Amino acid sequence: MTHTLNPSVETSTDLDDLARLLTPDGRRISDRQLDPWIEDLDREALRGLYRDMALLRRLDAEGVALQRQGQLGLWAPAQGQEAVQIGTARACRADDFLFPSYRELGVQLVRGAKPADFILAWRGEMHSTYNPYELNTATPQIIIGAQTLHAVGYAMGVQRDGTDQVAVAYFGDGATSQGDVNEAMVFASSFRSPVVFVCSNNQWAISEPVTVQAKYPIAGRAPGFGIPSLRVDGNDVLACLAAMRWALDHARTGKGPVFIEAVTYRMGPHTTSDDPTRYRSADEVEAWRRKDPLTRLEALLRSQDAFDDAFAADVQADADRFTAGMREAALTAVTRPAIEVLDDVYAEPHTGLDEQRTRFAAYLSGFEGEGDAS
Amino acid sequence: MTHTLNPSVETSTDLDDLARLLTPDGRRISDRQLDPWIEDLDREALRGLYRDMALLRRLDAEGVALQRQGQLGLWAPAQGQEAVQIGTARACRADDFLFPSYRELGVQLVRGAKPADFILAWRGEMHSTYNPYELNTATPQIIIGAQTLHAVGYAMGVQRDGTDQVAVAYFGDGATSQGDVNEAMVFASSFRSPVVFVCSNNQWAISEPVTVQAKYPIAGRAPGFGIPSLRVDGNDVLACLAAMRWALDHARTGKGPVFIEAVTYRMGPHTTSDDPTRYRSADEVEAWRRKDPLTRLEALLRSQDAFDDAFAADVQADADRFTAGMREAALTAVTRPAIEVLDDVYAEPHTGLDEQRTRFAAYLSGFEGEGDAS
Amino acid sequence: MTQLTMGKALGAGLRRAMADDDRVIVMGEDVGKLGGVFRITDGLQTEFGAMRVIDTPLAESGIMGTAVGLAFRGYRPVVEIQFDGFVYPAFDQIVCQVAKLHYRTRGNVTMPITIRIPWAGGVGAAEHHSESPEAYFVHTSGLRVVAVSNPQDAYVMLRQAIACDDPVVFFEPKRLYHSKGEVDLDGDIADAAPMGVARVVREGSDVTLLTYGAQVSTALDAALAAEDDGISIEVVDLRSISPVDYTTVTASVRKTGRVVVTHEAAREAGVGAELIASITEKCFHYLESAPVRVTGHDIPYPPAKLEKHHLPDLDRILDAVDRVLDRPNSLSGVQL
Amino acid sequence: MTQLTMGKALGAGLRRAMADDDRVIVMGEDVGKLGGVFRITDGLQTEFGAMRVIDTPLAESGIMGTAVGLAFRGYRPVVEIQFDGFVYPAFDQIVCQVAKLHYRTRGNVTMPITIRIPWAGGVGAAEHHSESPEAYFVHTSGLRVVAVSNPQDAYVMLRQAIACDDPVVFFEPKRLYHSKGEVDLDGDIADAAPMGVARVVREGSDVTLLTYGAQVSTALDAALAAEDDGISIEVVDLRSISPVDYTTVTASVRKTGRVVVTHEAAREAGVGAELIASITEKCFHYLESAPVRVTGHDIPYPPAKLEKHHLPDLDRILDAVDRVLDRPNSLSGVQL
Ligand SMILES: Cc1ncc(C[n+]2csc(CCOP(=O)(O)OP(=O)(O)O)c2C)c(N)n1
Ligand SMILES: Cc1ncc(C[n+]2csc(CCOP(=O)(O)OP(=O)(O)O)c2C)c(N)n1
Ligand SMILES: [Mg+2]
Ligand SMILES: [Mg+2]
Repeated sequence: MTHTLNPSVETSTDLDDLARLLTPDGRRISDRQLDPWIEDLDREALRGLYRDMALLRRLDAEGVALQRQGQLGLWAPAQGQEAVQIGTARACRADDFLFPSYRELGVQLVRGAKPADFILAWRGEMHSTYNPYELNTATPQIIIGAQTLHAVGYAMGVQRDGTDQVAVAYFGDGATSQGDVNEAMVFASSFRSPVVFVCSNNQWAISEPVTVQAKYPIAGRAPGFGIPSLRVDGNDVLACLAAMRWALDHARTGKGPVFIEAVTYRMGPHTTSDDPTRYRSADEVEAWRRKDPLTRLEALLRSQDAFDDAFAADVQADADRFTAGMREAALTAVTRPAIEVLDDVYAEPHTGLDEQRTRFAAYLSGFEGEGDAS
Repeated sequence: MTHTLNPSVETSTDLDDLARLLTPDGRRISDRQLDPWIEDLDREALRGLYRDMALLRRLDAEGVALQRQGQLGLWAPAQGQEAVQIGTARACRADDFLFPSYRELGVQLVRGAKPADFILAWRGEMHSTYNPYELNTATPQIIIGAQTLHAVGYAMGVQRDGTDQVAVAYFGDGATSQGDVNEAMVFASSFRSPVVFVCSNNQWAISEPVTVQAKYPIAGRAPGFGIPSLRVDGNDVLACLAAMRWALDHARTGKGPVFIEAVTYRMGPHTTSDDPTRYRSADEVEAWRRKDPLTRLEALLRSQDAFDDAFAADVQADADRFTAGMREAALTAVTRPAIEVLDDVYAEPHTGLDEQRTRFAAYLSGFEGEGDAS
Repeated sequence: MTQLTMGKALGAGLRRAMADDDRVIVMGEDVGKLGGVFRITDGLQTEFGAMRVIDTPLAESGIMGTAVGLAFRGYRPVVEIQFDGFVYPAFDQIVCQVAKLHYRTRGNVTMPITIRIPWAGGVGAAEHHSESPEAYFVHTSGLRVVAVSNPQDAYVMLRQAIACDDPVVFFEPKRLYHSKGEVDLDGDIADAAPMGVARVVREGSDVTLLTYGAQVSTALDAALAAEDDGISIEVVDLRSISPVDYTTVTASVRKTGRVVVTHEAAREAGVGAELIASITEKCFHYLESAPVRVTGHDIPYPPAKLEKHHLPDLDRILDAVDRVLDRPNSLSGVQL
Repeated sequence: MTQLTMGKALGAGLRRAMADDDRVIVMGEDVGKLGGVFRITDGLQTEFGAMRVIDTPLAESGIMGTAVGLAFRGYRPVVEIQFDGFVYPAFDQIVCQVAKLHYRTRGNVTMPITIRIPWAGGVGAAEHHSESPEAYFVHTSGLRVVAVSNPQDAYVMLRQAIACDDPVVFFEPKRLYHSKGEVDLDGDIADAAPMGVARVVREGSDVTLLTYGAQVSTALDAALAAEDDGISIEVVDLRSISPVDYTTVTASVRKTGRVVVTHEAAREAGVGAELIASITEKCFHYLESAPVRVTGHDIPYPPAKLEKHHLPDLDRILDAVDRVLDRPNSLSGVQL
């Protein structure tokens, strides 16, 4: 950066200026910088990525279906974003700590979330399901952008421990407007903390196109904070994996934070409550369907004779098992007893809440036998 | 911005990479881009700039003295920052609206603040003195960064009015870390609003060097938000004036926001409560003293035979008058009666506060004659 | 009179306010093309254009801070916070700027900003979508705080809030957006009851039941149920929760001598605490028993499936009514 | 016992906590080389290094949000907010994250964060430097809130707060930073009174005077002055304002039957409202008169020269004491 009166600021997001390894029609192309990071990927590894993405797509569809059937209160579909979620999460080490947002179903899946984990929170049985320390993954964040600071703080902790984990902050294009996300970049840069920012730019924040948030490529913001950034085809699982491996390595080896903008598309509604026909055209959605992350990897696998009916059937069987588990979890869910609304507010005894518990228990006992209030 | 694995991110602020028209020893140098903006500046205009800066330095010293004498609760000295404050404010039109921070004494001065205006707020008589609409200048902001959003909102209002005023947001280097300042850039960029951001990077936020906030030139952050930026020698009043004229013109003609980083130095303590010897060296301060904004303009004027004893005496007399006014304002200040603490909370009648007023008046009436509680 | 849902009544109020005064600007996330996630602003952008109905970047402090700037410039911004739980990033701008600027500038700068907040629970939502943050604003000097409970009030009070030269935090119970009622679309807001006035929505003589927002209908249900037991409950819809109309409130309490306050928000230092403290002070000698609060527990808002145990319902209100009447109730015999 | 100012006692408490547990991290603006604008952290960075005493960028949400992340990683951050009025940018992280994470994760993630806030007025400061925001946090379920009134409590309660697995908002009255007192530097925090316990700082029989923070000494002055009039005031230093130790409070009220609450914060929905509502509920039949609040007015904090008219002082407290004793007072004969 030098002083200038006429900085060359782009005023539109050029969607084709992306790091890419797999074209929309499934050709593997070369990228001098990304190639080395996926040299080890063999057939099985590629099939594994496909399997994850296919499973994610299925579980996502199942979530939508269960919501429609009244089993869930809400669902935030991930359809279209399988490559960035699976690619980046697969690049992480088990002991890296990930801070996803509500839409990163694929991240949770890769980290080991079980069928019930996808059900019980959206069903409204509990705010979070898995223990964050078991999956090294935080409860998906709903307050837009808040988790980016948590990731930086976690990374500051890693620095203090003198170990080499990396923290990962996931968020959307809309989130980049939040103060918190910008403050996270400031802190990460100032402390050179081992954190990777993964922005899934899916073109929309509910009904607002990304141009409301940014009149320029989002990846262009990070360098101004002293953070190297990369704009990657977010529907290309190979590029996402490679970029993330590079980013993690950068962070892990003490070179500081990295910012990845994955350019992708939210194929579905914002959530099951949303009606995207009110604000975007079918043509736009169609155009993105042609860049689908699954079909392009399938094409690559087919070109390598690595995709046959047996594999397809096997993937399908996996997905059937998983979604059956989700349905099962929904149908067998038991809502916790009333008194438990008061649990876990504090880690230590609390006279105020203890008194409320006594009162509420007394109140509830009046309904005993009625089976209604508990 | 394109995708890259190795962005060239500078990791230190190169203090010499600045737009400049006047060297520290007072030589007028040429800058192809800035020169046109001060072509009209004649001897008298230059002397006017000097007069303003000298007056500011004197009133600032007077403020410190009055604080030491117990007349003021606090003072936030502007010493060292005269060029950016006077240069940028002088560039503004009377109907532009300025949003300064607590340290922009020079901005208030240029906008027409009277001696008493510098006294009554720091003395604790009132939170603000002048009517913002009379000076088209907001009450100096204390909450770091908050005013940047006000400036953007004001500029959005100008857009809606279809007129050509510009809003100006003043803030410091420390403020750039605040979420609000970043959100202000997002909004300004998205709405292409006529606002100029003026960051006085005086190297310190209380005891924290600018490197805690930014590991790279601050001006480098704005382009990432789609906002052209300029890094200017903040101790060079000509460069500040020229840059600001350019920026205002850019904003005024519908080309959107501009960001100016003025590289300067806080010569004094953060406030009169601060002891900078705890965190910075005398050498550093000395080095900056050699870049003083007043001496360099004086040298230029002398080289043009535009600075003589008569002029110096005249400036001095001006300053004497002004500072006498300040002392007078301090010594004659009358604290408002107790009941007025309840004034102006609401613009319309308020039953709750009206009741409190009745009670408080009844209470105060018990002291009548004692002369203590009012 | 026209039959409208509360959501439509709010939209009509906005439309009317925008038509009456071209300094009125609507701004927030998704308020434009989408018409807001609750469709309250539906059609406004088409009608008034994108300069007056602004889809903002996703940043609540940014929304509030630019609204302050617009107010500086003479506009009257109506800000939509998408859900109750998303108002906190704007808290600094609300508390330090919106609430203080008139005082700071000794009346030179007014802040006629209306902050609309889809509000409270009972809609089976995810975390952060069912909060009742009103006490934070009630405690903040310089703000006015109102909560609506029916379409007619929604239509009139929203227009009154927008017309008010002070900042108003305007709470809209999400769970009532689809509930219908008669609305007089033609009335003048100056002829209607001012937004600061409470309304006795049901007269009674034994107990005063104070509430606001969606709890008003729960309170009415409770009053109806109590009638069967021969208990006469007076239900007061506060409408304005800062300032509170103590003329109406104390008149009722002096008549009944017994008070129950109910709200969804947590109990500790909530609006109920203020009501009881003020009532105790103003009506001490009229009180025949200790006023009782029926509120949300002092917990973060629970998961949707458990919210019914958090929200005051008819049974909990009646239990409290028994308490203020010194009748057997759930706490009879409980040592605290 | 050592004679220390409250400021030094807080510093000693921090030093001790850091020495005892290397997961304790101090962070905030200017806490390093400068030792904080009040010098509370003076010397800590020299002693424990820049990895444990962190000068952060100037962004309160950033400070709080990274503290959450550090807590996720097992650290115990002690965050300094430079002045009371600068806590609001961090409000979202405090309310939605710090306060809720333990509940959200059903106890899997603890948030042992101590939020130190130099607090309240009476020091002649500029706008935003004299605020009393405690009610916001008291109303926020999931937080604990304490306020100290003397060096010994400062030393012990700060260590207890840091040792507590829950988030604690820790209020330090700025105006007492230089006041001295005896401190036992060697005691074990487990042996001291827990931070949740209130303390009767002066026994009395006619009126219970409840307060916390710097107002404790004003309250004691009032008690002394009242003594001359033959009025015996019991002064209770609440120490913890959430939760409140109602065992101690109700014992006192049941004895005296009359209550005055005093705090600097605005009155509406403040801590005093909660105290009076709870006391009324718990001690109704013991109360001989309406409890009275002596608080800051419901105004933004006024300019320094006027703050003495805002802050409860001896005269205003005594006036309230007269009221609860039904003696002539400023409101005698005033119709409200
Ligand atoms: C602080 C806050 N404000 C508003 C919302 C409401 N909201 C939920 S998702 C969303 C859009 C987010 O867009 P983006 O960051 O692009 O993520 P995406 O949904 O596209 O994955 C909004 C406005 C929220 N959850 N949190
Ligand atoms: C929100 C907020 N946080 C903290 C402060 C305390 N504070 C006052 S000035 C200051 C440093 C500001 O530094 P900078 O922005 O560089 O401006 P300068 O003082 O150098 O002009 C701080 C931390 C504040 N006023 N507001
Ligand atoms: Mg998006
Ligand atoms: Mg500075």
